Amino acid sequence: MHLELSGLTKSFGSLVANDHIDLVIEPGEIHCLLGENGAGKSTLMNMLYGLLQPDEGEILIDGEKVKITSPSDAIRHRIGMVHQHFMLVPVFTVAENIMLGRENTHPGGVLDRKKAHALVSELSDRYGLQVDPEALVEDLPVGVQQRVEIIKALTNDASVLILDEPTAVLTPAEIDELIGVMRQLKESGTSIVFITHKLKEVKAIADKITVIRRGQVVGNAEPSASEEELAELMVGRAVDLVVDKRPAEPKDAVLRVEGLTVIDERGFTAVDDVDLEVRAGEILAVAGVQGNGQTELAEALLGLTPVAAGTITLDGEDLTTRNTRHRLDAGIGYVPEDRGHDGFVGSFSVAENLVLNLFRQAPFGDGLSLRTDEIEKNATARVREFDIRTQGIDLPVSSLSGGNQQKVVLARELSRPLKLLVASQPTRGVDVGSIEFLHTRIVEERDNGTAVLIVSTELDEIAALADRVAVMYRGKVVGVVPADTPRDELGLMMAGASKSEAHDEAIEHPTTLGTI
Amino acid sequence: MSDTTPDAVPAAAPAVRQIEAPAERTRRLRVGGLMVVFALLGLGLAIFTKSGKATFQLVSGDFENNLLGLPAQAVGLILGILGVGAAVAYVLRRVPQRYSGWLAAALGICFIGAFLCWAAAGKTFPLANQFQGTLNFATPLILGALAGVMCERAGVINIAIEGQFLVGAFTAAIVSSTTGSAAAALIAAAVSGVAMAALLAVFSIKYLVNQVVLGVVLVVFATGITGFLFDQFMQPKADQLNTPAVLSAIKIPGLGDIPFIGPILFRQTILVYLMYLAVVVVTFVLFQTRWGLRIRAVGEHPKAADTVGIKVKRIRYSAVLAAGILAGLGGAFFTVGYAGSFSKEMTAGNGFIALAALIMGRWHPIGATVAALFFGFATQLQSQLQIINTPIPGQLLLMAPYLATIIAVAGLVGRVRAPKADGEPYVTE
Amino acid sequence: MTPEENNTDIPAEPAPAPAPAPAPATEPRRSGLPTWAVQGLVSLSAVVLALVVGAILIIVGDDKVQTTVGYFGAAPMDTVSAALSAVGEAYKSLAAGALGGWTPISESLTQATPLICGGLAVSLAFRTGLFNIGAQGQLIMGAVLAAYVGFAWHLPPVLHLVLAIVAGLVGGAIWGGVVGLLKARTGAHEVIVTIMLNYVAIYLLQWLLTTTTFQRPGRTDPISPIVDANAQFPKFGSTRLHLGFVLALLAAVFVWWLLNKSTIGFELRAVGANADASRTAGMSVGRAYVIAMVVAGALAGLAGVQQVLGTDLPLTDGVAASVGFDAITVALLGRGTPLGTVLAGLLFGALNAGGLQMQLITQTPLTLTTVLQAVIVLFVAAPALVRSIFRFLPKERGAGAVLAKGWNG
Amino acid sequence: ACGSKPTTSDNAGGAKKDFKACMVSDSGGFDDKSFNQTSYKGMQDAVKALNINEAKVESKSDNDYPTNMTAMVSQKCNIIVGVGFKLNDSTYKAAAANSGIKFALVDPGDLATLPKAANVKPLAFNTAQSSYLAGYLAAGMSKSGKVGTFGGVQIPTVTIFMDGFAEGVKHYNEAKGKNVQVLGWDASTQKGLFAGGFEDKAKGQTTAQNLVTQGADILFPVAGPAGLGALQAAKASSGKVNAIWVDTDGCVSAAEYCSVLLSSVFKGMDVAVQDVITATVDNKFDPTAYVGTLQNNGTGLSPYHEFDSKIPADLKSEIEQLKKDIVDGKITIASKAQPKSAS
Ligand SMILES: Nc1ncnc2c1ncn2[C@@H]1O[C@H](COP(=O)(O)OP(=O)(O)OP(=O)(O)O)[C@@H](O)[C@H]1O
Ligand SMILES: Nc1ncnc2c1ncn2[C@@H]1O[C@H](COP(=O)(O)OP(=O)(O)OP(=O)(O)O)[C@@H](O)[C@H]1O
Ligand SMILES: [Mg+2]
Ligand SMILES: [Mg+2]
Repeated sequence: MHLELSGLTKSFGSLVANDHIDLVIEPGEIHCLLGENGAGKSTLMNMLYGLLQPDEGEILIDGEKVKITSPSDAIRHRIGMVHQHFMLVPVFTVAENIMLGRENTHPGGVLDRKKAHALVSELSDRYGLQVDPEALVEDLPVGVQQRVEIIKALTNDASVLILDEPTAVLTPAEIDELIGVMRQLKESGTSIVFITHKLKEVKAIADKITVIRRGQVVGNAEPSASEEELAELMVGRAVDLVVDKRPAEPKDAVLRVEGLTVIDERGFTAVDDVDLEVRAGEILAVAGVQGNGQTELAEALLGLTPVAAGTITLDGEDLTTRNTRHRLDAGIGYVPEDRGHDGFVGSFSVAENLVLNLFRQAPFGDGLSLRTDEIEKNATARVREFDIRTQGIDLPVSSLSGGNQQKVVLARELSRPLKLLVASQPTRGVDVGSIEFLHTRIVEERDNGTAVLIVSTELDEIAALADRVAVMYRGKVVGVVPADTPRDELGLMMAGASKSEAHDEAIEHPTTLGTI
Repeated sequence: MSDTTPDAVPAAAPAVRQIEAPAERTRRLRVGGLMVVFALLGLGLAIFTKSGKATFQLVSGDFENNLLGLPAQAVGLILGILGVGAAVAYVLRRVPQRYSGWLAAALGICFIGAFLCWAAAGKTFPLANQFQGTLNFATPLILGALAGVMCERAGVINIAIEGQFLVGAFTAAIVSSTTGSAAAALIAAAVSGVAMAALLAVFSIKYLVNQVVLGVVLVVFATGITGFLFDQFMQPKADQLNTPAVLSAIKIPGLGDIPFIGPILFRQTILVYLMYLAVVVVTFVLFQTRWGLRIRAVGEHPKAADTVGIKVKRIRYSAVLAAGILAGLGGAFFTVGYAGSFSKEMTAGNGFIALAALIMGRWHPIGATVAALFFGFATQLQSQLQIINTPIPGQLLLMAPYLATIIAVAGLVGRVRAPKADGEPYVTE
Repeated sequence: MTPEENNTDIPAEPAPAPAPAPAPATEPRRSGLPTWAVQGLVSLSAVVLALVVGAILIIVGDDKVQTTVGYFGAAPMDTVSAALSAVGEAYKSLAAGALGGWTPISESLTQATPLICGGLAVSLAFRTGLFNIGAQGQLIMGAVLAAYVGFAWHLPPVLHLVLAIVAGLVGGAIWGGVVGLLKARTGAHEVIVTIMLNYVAIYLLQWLLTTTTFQRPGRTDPISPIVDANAQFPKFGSTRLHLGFVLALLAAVFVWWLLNKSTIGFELRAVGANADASRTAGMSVGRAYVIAMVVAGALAGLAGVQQVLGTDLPLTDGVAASVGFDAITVALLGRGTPLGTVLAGLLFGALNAGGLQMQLITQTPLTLTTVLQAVIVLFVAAPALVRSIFRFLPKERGAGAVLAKGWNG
Repeated sequence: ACGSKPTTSDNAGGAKKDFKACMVSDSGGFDDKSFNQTSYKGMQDAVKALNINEAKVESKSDNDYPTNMTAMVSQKCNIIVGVGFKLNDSTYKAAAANSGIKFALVDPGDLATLPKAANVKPLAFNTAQSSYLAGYLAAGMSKSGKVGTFGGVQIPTVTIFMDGFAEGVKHYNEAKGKNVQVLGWDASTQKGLFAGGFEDKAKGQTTAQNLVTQGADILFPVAGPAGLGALQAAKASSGKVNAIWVDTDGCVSAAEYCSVLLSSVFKGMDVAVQDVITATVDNKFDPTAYVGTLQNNGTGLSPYHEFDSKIPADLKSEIEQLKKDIVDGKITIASKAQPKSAS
């Protein structure tokens, strides 16, 4: 199927998210869309899929103008999409999620679950994507959920498949698996639009690359272009992909975690007997595929999740049973993984969010009432210092772009004296330019003698920041390795291999991405 | 799957549990503590039970035959001890986790048994009537709660059950009085319920009104409008407009003759049978049909439903309107279903109790039904106890069903989770 | 995207045309009016629409109109004039009863007094993410304790009044606090607990009124003595308006200060808007629930205090009337803000006072007032509908205060 | 749409007398199927009979009593009737301030404790006397040997009926050497069965049903609209259960249930109200408290209607005799809820 987008334009309020975008997708090609956060990639694809209505422009299929006003139109035109955010109903089983919208029924609208199961099994066999049709989606780790999403998109026999950042939550091995599926689809004539921030993946699979910046197509690139070239095209200036940092000068251990065990609400052991140590002046990165206990580890450190066993000490003080407020006051800074959920209060102003955990203390509060003037003064200073782009400090944070929201959280945490900084996915959803800045700030914090614990699923980020890397798998730390450990080895450890196994295996079976 | 990844088992697969999650432990101790208190209370009652026989009537109004005479104190003591056993077993985790719910249920039965032995020692307690009354109280609550389940599973909060009840009751009364037809009355009640539901649907789905606000307002509106129409039209011509014929009980051949439960369950009016049907149908529809799957999908994650081509708003409209039928019928119970003529505000807060049952039942049709039955049981028990003259003061007894609900919710049900998108309008750009 | 970002030069590519001015068709009309003015206009339009609905009901229910419709074909103008005069008479008396002079105005304010306090109780809970249906029960408990102190103790002026008020606040605070505590400790849903506690409170009151402690000496009726003169709110002139009204306004100021200017309020609002982020920021969500419900209970208790100390009512089982439930509507109309709640309370007070007069003069049932109140709130909550009727209304910028969206907070 | 305009004026009765009778309800409203409704009927009767003007105002809440009373005063009413003890305070206050206006108070509670006012006439009813007869009748008609009663809320205006009823049954037992039981009320401990309110008819019905399953075959509900549920329960029993209504003649106010009503304990509020209005119009207002008794026919048993032929003549004459004995003071009723006349 030949697909052409012509002059597509979409504005949100005064923001032009897509500005007269033209794009041609040839049959059987893998077309990569590159662009920084907020460039407008998802917006464009959402218009193609009928989730958003373009203000201007048209969509042509095989040369014919079509109107796609809802996803059902898109499905009818054999367009499939894997969305950036999971479009799965967490409380449904895999089979229910997959049959949703195209249910096979017995007479009277009664669901034919057998057929759904058969379909799931058939597809998962054909593409080698193993899933249990009876499992509840919310019980599955994100990698498997992503697999479900892909199967869901495949059931429609799409001629054009849109994959919007599907790899963000996958291990290198799982990414390999996905690349295999994409190749298989391409063979059978399906065209694929593939969105990712990971330049290595682009280079591995793309037939064609289109770069979008600030809602406009700024050019095409060949898969043979270097990562630096692609990054420059994305951001519009030369980007330093490597953070400039001096070697760490670690001092005494600040955080000591011993035998930490966390049982989650469903009774699963999320963190399993973990021992860790973070010293002043070093960055320890906790690597791992999402859902392997890193989130719970970070939350346990902050007292947000009760600890079932083990101890947490900060500078000699046993914090295991202290509440979150005490820990924050004791000098722990925290950047939560899901910032929209845990990091800020969307309806609160920028100024209020900048003192969300400081408002009680002088100078912002005098025990009873708030010092509004001090809160404003602080906000003005932080906004300037962290280059937070906002129309005003009294606007709600929800009106800021994702990257700027993240900066609000980081500005708050980094602007007070810390002994330990715990940051989960500190740069997720932040554009490359801001990443540079934030990374620099985190390294500065380290150099000031703060112990830093970074939780990240991004090997790039780990490579950029870490002094040491602890890899987590199924709640256990499978090994603590130096920062310069090869990607493939880390990837294997993230899938559960021990340090030595990973080392051997990586040499024997290099992955597509590891070799680029 | 590449051979480097050992298997496809979820990374967070249930590990063997050696350590109990702190939240789980807190819950076990809370529920267990409550159970121990009740177990001891039951035992205490048994100790202070008068000697003599407690007689339980197994057929309503039959004082000669079908009586079950039990030595009150002995039985009470046995039940009390069993109850203590159940509570202790729960606290000490002597049974596998998944059977612990049964322990709580067992304790509940033991406690109620011991309590009844204490209250009925030397007297006759109409056991059959206890269940009969439970059903009477619960019927409209179940219909209302099911209506709520339908709406809220689709993502539309329904606080307006009370209003739907009132309008249903009013319409049924007026139509039955003017046409004399029970069928017409029930249909009219259902239609009026749908009309109220349509207001709920249009304002919440189309005009994006905050659904909590909307529900409250619709109750006020229904109170006002039925009150106004009653004052201006119905009351002045009460002999023509407010003399509905009450549905008569229909015995189901065969089933109606089953001893004990037959007369309780199967000699009822069509409305009660419709209620049974509704429980089955709503459960079946929600969990086994295409429509139900879609309803639950739009209530949990409307955008996900949208991306697979489901018309979110259309499903929501259909669910809310269908729920209107149930709520309207629930309202009809108050007039043609049971008590006859209409009077102002006659639903007396039952719609809010239905709302509570819906939440207590965790938005599940069966759960809501059980919660409604629980409430009906408690209400009926207090009424019966007032008659057999227990030492408990009447006003305290009147409070009992409400206190029991609070204890059940705080002690056993705990934190509940509504459908994720419940109350959130779906907006597309 | 900020303008300066747009100016960063883009290498290797022709500079893109500047983004076209954003004027897509979907962009709603905006005016230069401030938000409060737009909201005011919408609210005013809602009132007008409600009056139209009410007029229809009046016309339909009017005897004369019904008679004249019988010969509509013969003399249609009779029907029209009957309809007009029915509506005119009714609304004239409504207006006169609400605003027609100092006495009616004082009556409106008196009616508004407990509604404002009850409304604040619901609003405050709302802002903390709690749906407080229990103002009724909290009000009853406040009235019980205030009345008890008022008639059973005999103390010097001022002191007696102060103690009676405090007792009422405590009564309400306990009844509300239980809800917060259960929610914080066990997760028991506040909607269930408040509904149930309303019933418990009314039965408790009924029982108390059968005890000699509460019954008026020598009487067997369920009615308490009137509180001592020392414990009564002073009245304004010869009207029924009493100091409680000033207290209600002070309570609104207090709630405003609490929510917007205090550290506790910051915490309450944060928890109400995003409990997870608040927990992450070191706040105790449970504590916030308890505090909010204690204060909300005390506010509802104050409404109860006004019932027994202000309008020299004895304690009866009808002391709460339906204030606790009307308070929910008032809070919702006031969008959960203190100022909005006061204004909504005043509007409802005026409608109540006017409604009584309308009933008296034109025999229009009081239930019409109920309908009017419901329709007003409905239209205010659906600005899109109001705007689709009154096309001239400008689009309002920014949403109002946050109200609880759903059961999950 | 068809038909022609009527030519007569609607003021067919000619000019009304320059007299205005007014009434304020309590929060139950004029449709409470109880004292508000009956009192209002009395006023309507007076208005019709005397060709005078009327005004009425319904109170929605306790808050409204003083307002409504004041509003009535400003309406230039000649007599204002307040219904229910909850209006006592506002009535006496208005009376003190407006000596030119006459007031009446229906069911004001204990007469002994009422203040004295030259322009207020309390209208009280000793329904214990008539309920005594009802109890005797019920006991005499019960086949099961059990009769049942329940109230809306435990207040004297309710329990006075239940007391009298229980005493009547007791008298029957003593006189006949029988053991008819009263379910739902124990006059000595003052404990019994209550529905918890007056609105919930379904609850009233289940409550009544509970009495029936305990064996009661005559019901005596004292619960306003909720009590109608008991009549429904009786009707549904197809003849096994019958009832006695209160306040008004049930065969008139709830005619659809006449077939199950042995009789009713009427409380002549309508007559009393009509009388006091008539007296005021005739300038014969007298502030002495009125107590409706069997003697002055202010309360009593309504006709037996459909049961007239089914009630044994003996029983009827015994009831007649009882009535005389009560009037003559040969029988005294113990109920503490009876209005104690002002000393
Ligand atoms: N519903 C919306 N309302 C307002 N603005 C929006 C909306 N959706 C997207 N935007 C804005 O439009 C711009 C483009 O967003 P889009 O999601 O298309 O970016 P993207 O290229 O997919 O970024 P990412 O790499 O983070 O996925 C962003 O600035 C975003 O803030
Ligand atoms: N309705 C909206 N109004 C204003 N801004 C919005 C709206 N919806 C989305 N946005 C903004 O658009 C940005 C992009 O939205 P989107 O949902 O695509 O997330 P994202 O940036 O891709 O985030 P992530 O990388 O975490 O997935 C968000 O950060 C948010 O600030
Ligand atoms: Mg995107
Ligand atoms: Mg993103």
